[in-house]
Amino acid sequence: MNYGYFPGCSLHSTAREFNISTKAVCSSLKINFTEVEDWICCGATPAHTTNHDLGLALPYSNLQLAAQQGFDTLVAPCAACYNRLKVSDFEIRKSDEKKNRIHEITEDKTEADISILHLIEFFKNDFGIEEIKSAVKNPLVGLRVASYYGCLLVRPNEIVNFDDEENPTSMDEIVSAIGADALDWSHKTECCGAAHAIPKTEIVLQLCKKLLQAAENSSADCIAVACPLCHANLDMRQNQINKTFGTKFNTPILYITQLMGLALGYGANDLSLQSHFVDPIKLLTRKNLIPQLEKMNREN
Amino acid sequence: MKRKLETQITLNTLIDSFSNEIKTLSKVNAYECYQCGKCTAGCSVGDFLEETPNQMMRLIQLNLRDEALNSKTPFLCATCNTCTARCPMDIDIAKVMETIRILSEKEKKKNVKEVSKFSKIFLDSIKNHGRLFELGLTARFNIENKTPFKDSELAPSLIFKGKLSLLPQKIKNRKRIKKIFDNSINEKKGVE
Amino acid sequence: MEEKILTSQFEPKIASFVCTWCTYTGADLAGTSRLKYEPNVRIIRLPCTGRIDYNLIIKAFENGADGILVSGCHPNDCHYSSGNFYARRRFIVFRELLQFIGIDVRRVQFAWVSAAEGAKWAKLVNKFTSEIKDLGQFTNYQKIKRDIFLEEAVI
Amino acid sequence: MSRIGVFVCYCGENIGRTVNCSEVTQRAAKLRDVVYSVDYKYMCSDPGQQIIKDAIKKYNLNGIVVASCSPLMHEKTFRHAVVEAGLNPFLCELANIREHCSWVHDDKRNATDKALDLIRMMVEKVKKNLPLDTIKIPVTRRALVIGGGVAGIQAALDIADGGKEVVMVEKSPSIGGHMAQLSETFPTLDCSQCILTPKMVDVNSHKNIKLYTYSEIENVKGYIGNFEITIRKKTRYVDDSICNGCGICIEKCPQKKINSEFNTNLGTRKAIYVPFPQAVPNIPVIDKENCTYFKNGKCKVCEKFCDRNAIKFEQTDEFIKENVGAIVVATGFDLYSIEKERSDNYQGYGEYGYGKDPDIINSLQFERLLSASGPTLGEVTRPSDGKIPETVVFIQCVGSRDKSKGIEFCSKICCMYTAKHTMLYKHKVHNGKAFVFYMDIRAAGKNYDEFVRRAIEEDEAIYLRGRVSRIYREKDKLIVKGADTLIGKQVEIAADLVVLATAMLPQKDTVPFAQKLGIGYDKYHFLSEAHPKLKPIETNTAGIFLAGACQAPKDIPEAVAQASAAASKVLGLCSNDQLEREPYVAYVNESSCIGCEFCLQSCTYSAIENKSIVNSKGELVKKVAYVNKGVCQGCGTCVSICRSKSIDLAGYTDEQIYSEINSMFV
Ligand SMILES: Cc1cc2nc3c(=O)[nH]c(=O)nc-3n(C[C@H](O)[C@H](O)[C@H](O)COP(=O)(O)OP(=O)(O)OC[C@H]3O[C@@H](n4cnc5c(N)ncnc54)[C@H](O)[C@@H]3O)c2cc1C
Ligand SMILES: Cc1cc2nc3c(=O)[nH]c(=O)nc-3n(C[C@H](O)[C@H](O)[C@H](O)COP(=O)(O)OP(=O)(O)OC[C@H]3O[C@@H](n4cnc5c(N)ncnc54)[C@H](O)[C@@H]3O)c2cc1C
Ligand code: SF4
Ligand code: SF4
Ligand code: SF4
Ligand code: SF4
Ligand code: SF4
Ligand code: SF4
Ligand code: SF4
Ligand code: SF4
Repeated sequence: MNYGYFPGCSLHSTAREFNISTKAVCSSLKINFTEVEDWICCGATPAHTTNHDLGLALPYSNLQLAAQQGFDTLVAPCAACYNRLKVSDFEIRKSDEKKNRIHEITEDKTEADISILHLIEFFKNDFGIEEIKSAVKNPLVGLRVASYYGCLLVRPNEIVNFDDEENPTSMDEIVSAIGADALDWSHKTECCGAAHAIPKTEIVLQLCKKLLQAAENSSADCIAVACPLCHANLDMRQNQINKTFGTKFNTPILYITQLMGLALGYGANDLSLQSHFVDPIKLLTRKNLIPQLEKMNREN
Repeated sequence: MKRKLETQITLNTLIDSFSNEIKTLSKVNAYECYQCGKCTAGCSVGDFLEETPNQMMRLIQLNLRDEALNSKTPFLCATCNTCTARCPMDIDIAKVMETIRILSEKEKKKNVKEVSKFSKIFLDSIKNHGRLFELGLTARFNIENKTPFKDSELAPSLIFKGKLSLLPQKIKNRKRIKKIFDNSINEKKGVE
Repeated sequence: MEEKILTSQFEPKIASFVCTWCTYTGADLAGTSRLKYEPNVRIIRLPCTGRIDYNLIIKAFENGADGILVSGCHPNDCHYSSGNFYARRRFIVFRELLQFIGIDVRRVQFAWVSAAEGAKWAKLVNKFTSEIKDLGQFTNYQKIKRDIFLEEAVI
Repeated sequence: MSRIGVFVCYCGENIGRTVNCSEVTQRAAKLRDVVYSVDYKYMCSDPGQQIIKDAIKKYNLNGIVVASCSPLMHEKTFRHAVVEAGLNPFLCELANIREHCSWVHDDKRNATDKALDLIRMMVEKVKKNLPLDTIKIPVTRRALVIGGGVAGIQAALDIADGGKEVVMVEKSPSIGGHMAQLSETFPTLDCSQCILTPKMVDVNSHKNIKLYTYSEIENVKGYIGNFEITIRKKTRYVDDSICNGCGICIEKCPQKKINSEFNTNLGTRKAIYVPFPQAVPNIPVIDKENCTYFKNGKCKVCEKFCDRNAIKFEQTDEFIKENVGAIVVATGFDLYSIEKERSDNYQGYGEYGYGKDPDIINSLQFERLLSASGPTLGEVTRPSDGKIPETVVFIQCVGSRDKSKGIEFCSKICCMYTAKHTMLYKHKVHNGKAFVFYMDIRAAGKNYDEFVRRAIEEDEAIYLRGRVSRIYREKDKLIVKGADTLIGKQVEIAADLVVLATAMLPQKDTVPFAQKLGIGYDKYHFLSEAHPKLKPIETNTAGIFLAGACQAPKDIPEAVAQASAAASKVLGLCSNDQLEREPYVAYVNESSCIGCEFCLQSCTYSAIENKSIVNSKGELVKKVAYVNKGVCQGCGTCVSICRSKSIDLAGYTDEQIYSEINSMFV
């Protein structure tokens, strides 16, 4: 299989560490992804809420690019990109009329018959949980992780359906595979407010407060995410949340790939752990989970 | 309830135009909704709404087009799809929200200007660069929204952490994105 | 003068196959209610529209019918629970066959008339009679018969 | 040689006003094979009938056409008259010149011509009529009742009291069904077991009832009046002819941590058990799956202590044959389960946790918590920690009225039992608060709405109009996220216990069961009645009747009413030695039948079977279709299906109908 990699805008900026840790994990697990060249933004929420066609054409154009570059599968680590790519693919496969219209818009007649995977889906279905387990060098014993899926990985189930929409478990399986405790908590799929972060910050603050509260109730040490938007809302705004609601949350938010990276033997710098607003390093040090040797065994 | 209570509406023109319009645009037959309220019950932004999702469905059933297009709800909707996922009648409410929002935007109805502005600036940004330029987006939004210092405490550390680049990333084939925008938005048919 | 033209007008011959439980009873009701309708229809009573084998219809055409009206119980009301569905399904196939052999499908009509719908029956007969009047006499059956060996036209 | 008589009726003025009857009579006389034609003012009057009778004898008629009113009105009358004159009744036909002619036309000429056409058609038809005999079917005057819930019990008792023998087959170890599990019952709140137990005992002791529990229907053969049933008596490992129900075996059995089905898994039972103390019959059964002896060959404690030697580890399934004339199906319902992995096609409720949280229970579990004989002896406590719940949230329509879960119907009883639950809960937990999420309240029975009002007004249940989107645990509480659409707000309740009014579904194994009996079922697999309004008790298969919740969601009053109705149908059937049926049934021409079986598939009543034709040496010559006259209803669908024209319908043969068509237009 020829995997194309679609990082999306955030992974080149606010979610750099997601990109870095994904690459680290892939290199350790000998996974070969090639970034699609000259990809464009998937349009996120603003596109489809402004114009149906635009919301379909932007992601589809990327699928066409990927097809032209010879990929048969596209892996997206960002849940938002993944969701938009899937929706676009779904709608266009469903109707030839739609397909013609989108072909008109992109002025490109390339048939994009490409399967789209989220990174977690890739790990679970293509790579294998057992394989991850056997590659672990530094099991994250004693780390209590609340896996947070949010909306875009699991809904609408008709379109994105690699996991259960009400009680997804694939990220938890990875968390268990790397030796940490996967917590069954209540807010796995609640919404963080997503794109409202900038225009309607108050909404995001409130929704994230509830999420953090729920994680705290389940006595989670940290929250694992697979979406830059979720990460930004929970990590960057945690301080604002504390100020607004008088709470005292101090819950590190980690990309699932960062946790995997730790388990595979990478150090804090390799995974850019220092770039979070809520510092995870203290927690990880306290639990003795950061590999002593930077770049230990990295090449095997 | 914050909103002024209008105790009476006149349903003298009960033509199905609006419900039909929604049906064509979003493939949703509003009359399948039996007003159970499950969408409202699970709505992520429920605390912030005036009209609840089931009330939006009701407005369509009663063909109250103006009321629906002037509602803030579709703009506050976080497109989380919770309502759609759980609707016992399999109605795609999120899609309905999106459709109303597009109609409202097109007809310049009352709406939530921050959300609307944000979308515009966001799209402008990707139209210009092909990819999102987050610093530019935030700065322009704050200026246009007249909240210049919003989130300003976050910016320095973002830049420091290397998470916010000072210059936009640009793609090579900028024509491609421009075409997509022009062809989809300038199309006379509009929404669909 | 006018009268004369009217009476000398073409009077279609219409054969009607109906089930005993719904339409026959409905036609009885039209009578008990003294509703008036065109006298062109001759009814054949059957237990159920499911009994209608389309050779019967061909046979009626062969005997000079200009139009044929088939009517039974409404869906789900069939006395035998699903005979009318069978009839309906067969009728769809039959229409195609009619078309194939060159009979105008408008000459065969399928309807639902319940035991309570006397008025519907009267209206149906009138409407169908006038439609067949418009279509005119069915003269080319013999020609069609010559063209196609119909004996085996079984459905 | 046909000798037809035509009798034209004026019906006073009714026909005579529009149809020129004397002209018709004269013209009819000229029709081929008509040897006598006469008119009269009122044909159905005694003198009118006498004219027919006399003419039959005088002119030696062998076919009669009465041109009069609709056959639906007087066919019986004239056929009766014909019989009195010694002719077969089916050689008489009516030409409907009143309802279909004189009453609907004004123009005399047209009406008169049409009347003659109608007569001509009937003359031609009657020539092809054959003398037919009404069909007589012997009746085995006993009945089978399948299912021992309240519906089956009622039907069995009514039939038995009517003096006919009943065989009752119940698949579980005891009769009683779901009603035995209930606490108190709406709308009167009387104790379920108090009103049911005496009836259960009656069933067991009634001289006309033969009870097979822990038994299932293996096979059904035959047709109305003559069914042959094979019953599989499942292995109990306890000889019911010896056991006296002392219970010492149960007391001594060391295997005691098995979930009790009767207590909806809220309590436990032993490996040898009776489902509940009042079980009928009070004979234990060994649960092979959980018995130590069956698992590892050691134990037999029960056997040791049974001083009557009733324990029989070597027992096997027994097959028993019974002959009955009628069957009442009363197999009841199942509750929708919100589990994720379901055996049927329905989806579970992920948003309510897929049944993982012990404090989210279903309505039947709550009944057991309320029941004085239940696992908590009637104390309402939470399954998780035994705490008395102070806030209970009830959610209605769980599974019901939910297209996305594949169940669009209303389960009909849950509105009522939920109101009951709030009341009983309040009566037990005085400081408790009950909240109910509902969409509509359907309480349309006698005294039902008053009952619901009482729950709201007197027992202070708070009814919230809306559905619940999600339930999740937060420490000690269950957070219920719902909406009240009346105020247009989200509502969040921190509950101690959540009770789901889950949908009423048919029994899981209904499809193979229905196929065994040859009766219909709907898309949800509820068993189908023959007609929703006029034959709500009958199935499409003659002689098989329905009672209770196997047909559709029903409460006890309805289940009992239908059961009594079914019993009266059975008693009606069994009051004759023989059944008489009109002879309009299909028959097969075995020489031309090619055995294609198209007709078999087309018959809704499964009246057609295969028949093997063998030669004198006993070798199979061919297979042909065979119509079971007892079962055929005479619709004629098979006739129009048969490609080799080998099946025909008496009374409506091809020949008869072609004769009508051929003579329709002159
Ligand atoms: C929670 C709850 C509360 C209720 N409260 C009330 C109330 O307060 N008042 C009221 O009027 N109604 C109430 N009902 C409804 C009541 O339980 C039913 O109306 C009644 O039990 C229906 O009786 P039945 O005999 O039709 O079916 P069931 O009680 O289901 O009995 C069917 C019997 O048939 C047996 N069976 C099934 N299949 C076979 C087979 N293939 N072969 C042999 N035997 C078979 C079963 O084992 C069972 O014994 C309540 C129902 C529920 C779920
Ligand atoms: C507007 C309306 C619409 C309806 N639509 C439907 C529908 O769509 N589907 C449906 O299933 N049901 C429908 N129903 C209900 C249906 O009409 C009743 O269920 C049904 O008619 C009840 O039948 P019955 O024989 O019990 O009573 P009735 O029909 O009332 O018959 C009682 C008979 O007893 C006679 N009688 C009364 N007192 C005496 C006496 N002292 N001595 C002698 N004779 C007496 C009366 O004259 C009458 O003929 C409808 C009802 C209404 C009002
Ligand atoms: S959940 Fe569906 S049916 Fe219920 S109110 Fe919302 S849209 Fe209507
Ligand atoms: S999609 Fe919008 S309306 Fe639906 S639940 Fe989410 S926020 Fe509410
Ligand atoms: S037989 Fe019929 S038509 Fe003749 S008098 Fe009697 S009711 Fe009237
Ligand atoms: S043999 Fe089985 S049933 Fe008997 S006492 Fe032992 S475990 Fe119980
Ligand atoms: S009876 Fe009431 S609770 Fe039950 S499905 Fe119908 S409306 Fe819902
Ligand atoms: S009284 Fe009639 S209309 Fe009113 S709720 Fe009851 S059944 Fe419905
Ligand atoms: S006439 Fe109807 S009921 Fe009788 S065998 Fe044929 S199809 Fe079956
Ligand atoms: S359809 Fe005709 S030929 Fe075929 S089995 Fe039936 S009777 Fe025989």
